[in-house]
Amino acid sequence: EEMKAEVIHWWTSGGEAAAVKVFADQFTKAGGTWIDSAVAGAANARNAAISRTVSGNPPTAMQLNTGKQFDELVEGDLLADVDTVATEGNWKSVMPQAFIAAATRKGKMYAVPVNIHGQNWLWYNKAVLTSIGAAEPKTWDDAFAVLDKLKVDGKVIPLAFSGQKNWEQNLFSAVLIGVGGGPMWVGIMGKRDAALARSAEFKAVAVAYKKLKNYVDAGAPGRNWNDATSLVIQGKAGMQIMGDWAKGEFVAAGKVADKDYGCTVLSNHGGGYMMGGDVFVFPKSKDAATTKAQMTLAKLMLAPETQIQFALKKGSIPVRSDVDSSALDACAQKGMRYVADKAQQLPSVDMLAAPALVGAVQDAISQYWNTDMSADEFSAKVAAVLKAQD
Amino acid sequence: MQRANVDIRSLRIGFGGLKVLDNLNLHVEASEFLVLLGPSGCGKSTLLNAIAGLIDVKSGEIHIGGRDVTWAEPKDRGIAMVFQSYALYPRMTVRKNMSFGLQVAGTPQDEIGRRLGEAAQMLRLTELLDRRPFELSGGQRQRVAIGRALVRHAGVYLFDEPLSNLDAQLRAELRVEIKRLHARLGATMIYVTHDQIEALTLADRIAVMQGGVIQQLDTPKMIYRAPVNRFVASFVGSPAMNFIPGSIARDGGAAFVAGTSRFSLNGYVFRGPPTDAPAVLGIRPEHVEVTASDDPFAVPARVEMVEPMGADSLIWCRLADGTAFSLRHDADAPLRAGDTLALRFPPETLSLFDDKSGQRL
Amino acid sequence: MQRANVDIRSLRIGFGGLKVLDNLNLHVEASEFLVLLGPSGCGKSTLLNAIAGLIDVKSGEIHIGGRDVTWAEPKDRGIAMVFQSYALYPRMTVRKNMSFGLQVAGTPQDEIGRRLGEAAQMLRLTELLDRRPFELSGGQRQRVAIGRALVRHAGVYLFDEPLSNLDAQLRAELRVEIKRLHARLGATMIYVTHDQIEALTLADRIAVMQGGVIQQLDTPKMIYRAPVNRFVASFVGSPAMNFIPGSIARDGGAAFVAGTSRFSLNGYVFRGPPTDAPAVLGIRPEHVEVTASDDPFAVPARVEMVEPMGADSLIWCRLADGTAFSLRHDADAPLRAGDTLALRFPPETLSLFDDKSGQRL
Amino acid sequence: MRLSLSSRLSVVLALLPALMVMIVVYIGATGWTVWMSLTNSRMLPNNNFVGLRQYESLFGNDRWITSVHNVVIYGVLFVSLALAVGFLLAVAIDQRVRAEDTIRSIYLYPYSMSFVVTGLVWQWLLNPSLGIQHVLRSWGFAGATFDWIVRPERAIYCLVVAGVWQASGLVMAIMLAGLRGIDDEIWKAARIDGLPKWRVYASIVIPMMGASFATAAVLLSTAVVRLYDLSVAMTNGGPGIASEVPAKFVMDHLFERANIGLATAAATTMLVTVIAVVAPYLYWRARKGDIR
Amino acid sequence: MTVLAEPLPAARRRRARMTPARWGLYAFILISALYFLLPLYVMVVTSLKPMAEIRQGNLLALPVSPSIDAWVTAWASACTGLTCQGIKVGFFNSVRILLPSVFISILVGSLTGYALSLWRVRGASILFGAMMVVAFIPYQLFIYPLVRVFAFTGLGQSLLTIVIIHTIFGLPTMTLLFRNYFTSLPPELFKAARVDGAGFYQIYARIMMPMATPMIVVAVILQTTGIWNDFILGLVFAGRDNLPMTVQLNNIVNSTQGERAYNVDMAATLLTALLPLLVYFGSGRWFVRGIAAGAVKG
Ligand SMILES: Nc1ncnc2c1ncn2[C@@H]1O[C@H](COP(=O)(O)OP(=O)(O)OP(=O)(O)O)[C@@H](O)[C@H]1O
Ligand SMILES: Nc1ncnc2c1ncn2[C@@H]1O[C@H](COP(=O)(O)OP(=O)(O)OP(=O)(O)O)[C@@H](O)[C@H]1O
Ligand SMILES: [Mg+2]
Ligand SMILES: [Mg+2]
Repeated sequence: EEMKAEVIHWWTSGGEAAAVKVFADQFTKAGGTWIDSAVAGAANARNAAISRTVSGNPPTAMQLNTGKQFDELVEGDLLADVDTVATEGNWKSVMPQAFIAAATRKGKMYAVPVNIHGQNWLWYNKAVLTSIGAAEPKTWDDAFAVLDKLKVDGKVIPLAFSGQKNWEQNLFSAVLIGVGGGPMWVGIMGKRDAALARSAEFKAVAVAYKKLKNYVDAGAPGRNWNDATSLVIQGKAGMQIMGDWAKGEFVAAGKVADKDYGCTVLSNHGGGYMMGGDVFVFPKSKDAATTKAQMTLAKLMLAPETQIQFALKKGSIPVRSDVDSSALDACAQKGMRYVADKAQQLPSVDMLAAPALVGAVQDAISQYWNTDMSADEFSAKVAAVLKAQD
Repeated sequence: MQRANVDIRSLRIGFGGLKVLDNLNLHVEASEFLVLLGPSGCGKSTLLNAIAGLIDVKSGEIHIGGRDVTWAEPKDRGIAMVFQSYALYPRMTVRKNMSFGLQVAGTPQDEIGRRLGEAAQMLRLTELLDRRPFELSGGQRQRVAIGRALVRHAGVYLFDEPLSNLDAQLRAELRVEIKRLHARLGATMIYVTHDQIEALTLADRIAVMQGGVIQQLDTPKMIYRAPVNRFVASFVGSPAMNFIPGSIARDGGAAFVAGTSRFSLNGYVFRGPPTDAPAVLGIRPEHVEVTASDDPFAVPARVEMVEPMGADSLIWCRLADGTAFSLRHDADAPLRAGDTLALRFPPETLSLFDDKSGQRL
Repeated sequence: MQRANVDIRSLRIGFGGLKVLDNLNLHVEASEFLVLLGPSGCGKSTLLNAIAGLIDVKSGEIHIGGRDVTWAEPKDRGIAMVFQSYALYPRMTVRKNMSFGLQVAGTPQDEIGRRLGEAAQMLRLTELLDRRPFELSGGQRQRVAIGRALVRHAGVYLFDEPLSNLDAQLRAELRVEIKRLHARLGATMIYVTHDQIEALTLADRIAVMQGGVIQQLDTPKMIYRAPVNRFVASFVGSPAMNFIPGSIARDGGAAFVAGTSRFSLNGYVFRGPPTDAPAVLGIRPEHVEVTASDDPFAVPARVEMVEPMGADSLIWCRLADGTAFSLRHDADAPLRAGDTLALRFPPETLSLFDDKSGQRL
Repeated sequence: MRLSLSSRLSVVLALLPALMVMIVVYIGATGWTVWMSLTNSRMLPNNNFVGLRQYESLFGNDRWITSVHNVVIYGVLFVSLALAVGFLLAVAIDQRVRAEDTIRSIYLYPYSMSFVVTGLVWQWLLNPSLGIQHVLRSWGFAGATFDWIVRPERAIYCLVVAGVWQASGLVMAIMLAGLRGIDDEIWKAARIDGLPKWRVYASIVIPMMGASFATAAVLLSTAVVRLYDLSVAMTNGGPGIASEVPAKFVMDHLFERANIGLATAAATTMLVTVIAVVAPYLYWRARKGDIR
Repeated sequence: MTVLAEPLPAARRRRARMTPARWGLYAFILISALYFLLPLYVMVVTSLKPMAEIRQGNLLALPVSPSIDAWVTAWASACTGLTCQGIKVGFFNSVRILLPSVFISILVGSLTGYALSLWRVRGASILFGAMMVVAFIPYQLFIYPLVRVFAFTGLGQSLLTIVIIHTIFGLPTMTLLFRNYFTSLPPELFKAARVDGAGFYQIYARIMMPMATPMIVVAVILQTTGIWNDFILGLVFAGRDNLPMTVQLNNIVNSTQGERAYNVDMAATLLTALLPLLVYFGSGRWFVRGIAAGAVKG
């Protein structure tokens, strides 16, 4: 019988689509038919996929963010597990622990993590930094010094920023990890430690975060992230904190890593690489052919060759540590090195918290960033949010 | 079902809290032409709509041709209706407008054609059959509306002010046409109007209504000559009847005294024994006679204004005591404002009304 | 600016390609009551609007009170105007409707109050001053519209079919009121109507229009009695004039021959020397006389239908050769369809028209 | 009007779809919504009754409070401005201008475009470093400042600018129809009275156009309550939560934030508010005999 | 009484071609037209610029090297996921959804409006009032329960489902429009048809609907814009074989990560709006007339 896989995902832009094509091609090679259902916008795609799943007409596979998003699907017994395939492929030994945890429910793996996105990268325009005689910053303190210099210099926007809620949150996460450190990150977002949110250390993080607003231009609110990246590319801005998908814009503009632009992760505590990514889950089906297609998909998505091809196109890094990374660019290789280091591995916010909490914290951060709310008020607010979400 | 009579028994109709008709009884003979006449809002259309089955009655019965149709659908009552606003179907040709009802009823094509041809010819519509309503003048539209009713071969035709949207000349023309139609078809017709000329020229009998009550149901002549109350007297006739307040005096032959003027009532047919009481005298402008000034019953009056109306003129006068009234006179008479006339009020043409109740004396 | 005359010289008006008025001349005397009478679409409103300054003229001049106002703003022409649809400002009280124009013009409050009081009293509107238009009956609305014109103290009042939306009774009432107003104010009035009763009763002179051309400008009496052409003859008068085609025969005294009937023309005033030519004879229903059957000039006719109209009846007859016509007769005459009458057509009341041109002979 | 059995059957048959939709969809779905708002449903609906806890957290939620606040500001400004602009446009077009059809279509076209992208364009135009302010400064007006979209206390007004842009064409069409319905003789009477044009509009025409204003206001009001894509496309609720609106609150929590309980609580609150406003209006109209 | 002392300037032409007021009027029209056209202008120029030019950030500047590549890409080759065929793929889906949805929603709405306005049925005012309320509710709220309802009925996601969905959500507005329109007709027409013996559906189909043309035009315009621009309902209910054009548009425009080609976005948007725009420009005159006919009488 013919193997068909209808896959709902939100990878619709050129680079993303090319990456999906890697999966599709592999699946075709394996004798299946890939039916592509791309819907832009994670919320839209999830909405469509989940609607179909609950109405009994599910896709073969659907994309989700690595994290808590499929908790209820598993509870509702709507997903097929991929434990058998995982065991066969010995995934647990080649994947970062956080990712295995994020895909496992009730002791079984229910999702296939397919990539790792580093979300707290600092991108900077080498020419601009050179022009003021600054070197690549390593810590947030370095970074503030560079930003100050850029500001005094006055020729460019020190920090390119896209003032949308999720990027405000992303920047905050980067500061929280970089200034507050990994344990605080996990404590706040993962363990929902309200007391920690009221601590002086957390308030220091908040102050640092808010300080960044001094280096941002007036046009930032509402700006798309890629327009902010574009400012860095054109030398209109010095640097930007953004996930590694920003690389796509540099590449599209013909820029070369380590030559035209640099990338690094800032930390005052010697490291902390915030890893997010995407998973595919497989709605339960009574149809044997479908199940077969699902397992085939799961298997080939994690095949080393697929992984490296996919990462190349997507700009992410492979979820397996045992692949040959030589084809990847300098920044990606840097990422691979971070991932290889257990001490550096930090889960992204989606992996730590359920969407409702992520959203509530996001609102608080956004309010803090955009109003004259004090750090004290902010920490109280975050504490309250953490407490309310159980 | 031709020549059906219409019988309305204790009809009650209201809208919400408003009572429009209250215990109305009316019998219309088969082949009769009955006109419902009355001021705006008196319930004429309501009554007609009730007969047609277009509004719900509260209580009472409606019989048409002997059948109780109080709760029958409009189409099952053997009636046809013509509306004031024509109510032609705007998107259909004249032909379609007229044949629609028959088609709906499943009448065979050749029968439809026959009736259509007949009606079209009768109403001189043959040329217009393929036009649409907006391509017709007002008079033509109304003829089509009548035609649409005609083809139904109904026993009772209901007309709701069919002519009041037309100008004077057309109105006169179509009036004649309707009258001819009635003579020819011999169907029962109930015709609503508030134009008394129409009522007087068309009706076998007129029902004058006010406030949902039939005030007088009688032949046009009686309605015109012997109105039963002041309302009927004032509503019917144009130019309107003159009213002169005063009182009846029975000293030396009945007479009517208004201020210093005195009118003989010799020859007036009282309905009951007359009493010396305040009353109102009514006389139509055309009944006032100009007489020689030495006539013993003459009353002097001064001309105030002359309104020539073509065939004759309307003369506005005042009596010595200031009472104003009008009289109709030959257009050729060389009368001018300021002239003084001697007038006679022929007693047989007068109407006398009780001052309070307004009932005819 | 009272008692202004109006002088219209070679007026040309068109809409796009359509010529509505072409080289029209008209002189209206100060204090005159001129009625523009004509069928729908003949350009009456266009002319009135041009006088008011509401539409642009193509060429020609308009003088009011001796001043050339061809290009003056409406408000500066010393005119006031009353419209068919009343055109009251719907959300304003009667008081506001009447005073708004004066207020905007900056007239002092006490002067406004004075004029308002005067007009309201004249039109019996005092009670209604605080009502809004929708709370008024049609007749009251039209009185307010007249009031709004009155307070302007204009020299010329223009009326565009002010009464045609009203029912017969109200129409008669307001007609009298306007006539009185004219007598009292002595202002010039130009009044558009297509109702000939109004025209005849109100006008000092009537201008009968057709197709943008004034056909006859004369006193009501002359228009009624001696129409200059068939159009005027047929348009004025209701019930309409009868037309009998035939020819003039001058063998043994002028006479009119129609089929087998022969009417004497002794006493008819010809405009030019008569010729033996096809012609049309016109006679108004009220001029046909019923006479003894041995009258040498009597023509026999058969009664076809009797229309009682209250004061009198309209009798529809046919001559022996089938020509149909109507006559007006006393309502009391005991005539019935089928009766035969002997009729006389008094020559002095006749009108004769050329068969082709329709001009009076 | 007495109806025969077959007529009555026909009426019922014709109203059946509406009735079904009403009962199954609207009443059913509304009931479901209200029930969900009493549970702690997250991504998938569940039946864990939690009483009014969702409402408690709703009214303790800054973003919701801001949303409600915003929709009131937006509603008042948007409805009144769209009415005013639409009316003025209609008046302008009504002056027998040339190329009337073209101009009318220019005013109307925004209504045909979804905000998915026009929102982005507005965002650019209003952005100080990209749009109008930038252009003005590059033309030499150094002091020109138009940065409302990046100022939290002003951002909501930017939504009004774009909302008015989209809707006033529709209002114009409605108003134009109303204006064309005004009797020519009223205009003539006013000219004879010597009234200046603005005065005629102000004192006579506007009071006469109650019906047109009402129609437009109803349509605009429904758009206010449903306001969603404009906020998403232009500011995505920002800066911060400065331009959040209730419908977006519902949507975000329904899908992206997988918090059905809270979303339905917000929706229920909206529904109750709408009923509280619309029902008396309907009742009043019914009393006037307008609705039979 | 007004006596004009000074003679009037007799030769002054009253309505000279351009008075100051007229200038003001045209200025107002021009400025407002600019306000309305500005976004369109930005979209058009942006769609004609290469990305490099767009990155310069000169919104209003005319393209230095204009090209229609973006349009071609948007129409024929922009990728939305794996299918790189531009938005043209969805075009026919949209048309397939649009036609029956517009037709059926107007049919049901007009029938409901007709029944509610001319036939006095008990509870009509309640039904109508409820619909008025519903017109205010954000329809997104109904998505989830409706998904369940359609799953239950076995219709799932299909063309039929999306047509029904559009009919459901169009019902309140359509009913409102047609009810108000039919109420405004002279009641005699209905009475005449009743006397003629026409039944419920005969009166509807042969008398009322032919008369409602202006209203139908308005309804068509409103529904066409609404349904054509719909995205979320199509996505959830249409089924993957029937996804409307707006899904592709959204895919092109709303990519979360990865580069964004604004010129293609703009071209795609303009292409998508083409059909409703045509409907508007083609029927502007009718639109005004129809709206007037359906106005709520206050
Ligand atoms: N549908 C209705 N709802 C409420 N009241 C009504 C309705 N129809 C008529 N009426 C009232 O009933 C009374 C009688 O109305 P009807 O239409 O019968 O008057 P009419 O004699 O025909 O008047 P007209 O000469 O103006 O046509 C009036 O007071 C009117 O306001
Ligand atoms: N604004 C206009 N545009 C084009 N044609 C017009 C306009 N106004 C009037 N007309 C035409 O000019 C002619 C004269 O119209 P006018 O209104 O003066 O007639 P009228 O004599 O007043 O008729 P009625 O008795 O019907 O009022 C008609 O044929 C009419 O169609
Ligand atoms: Mg009536
Ligand atoms: Mg006219």
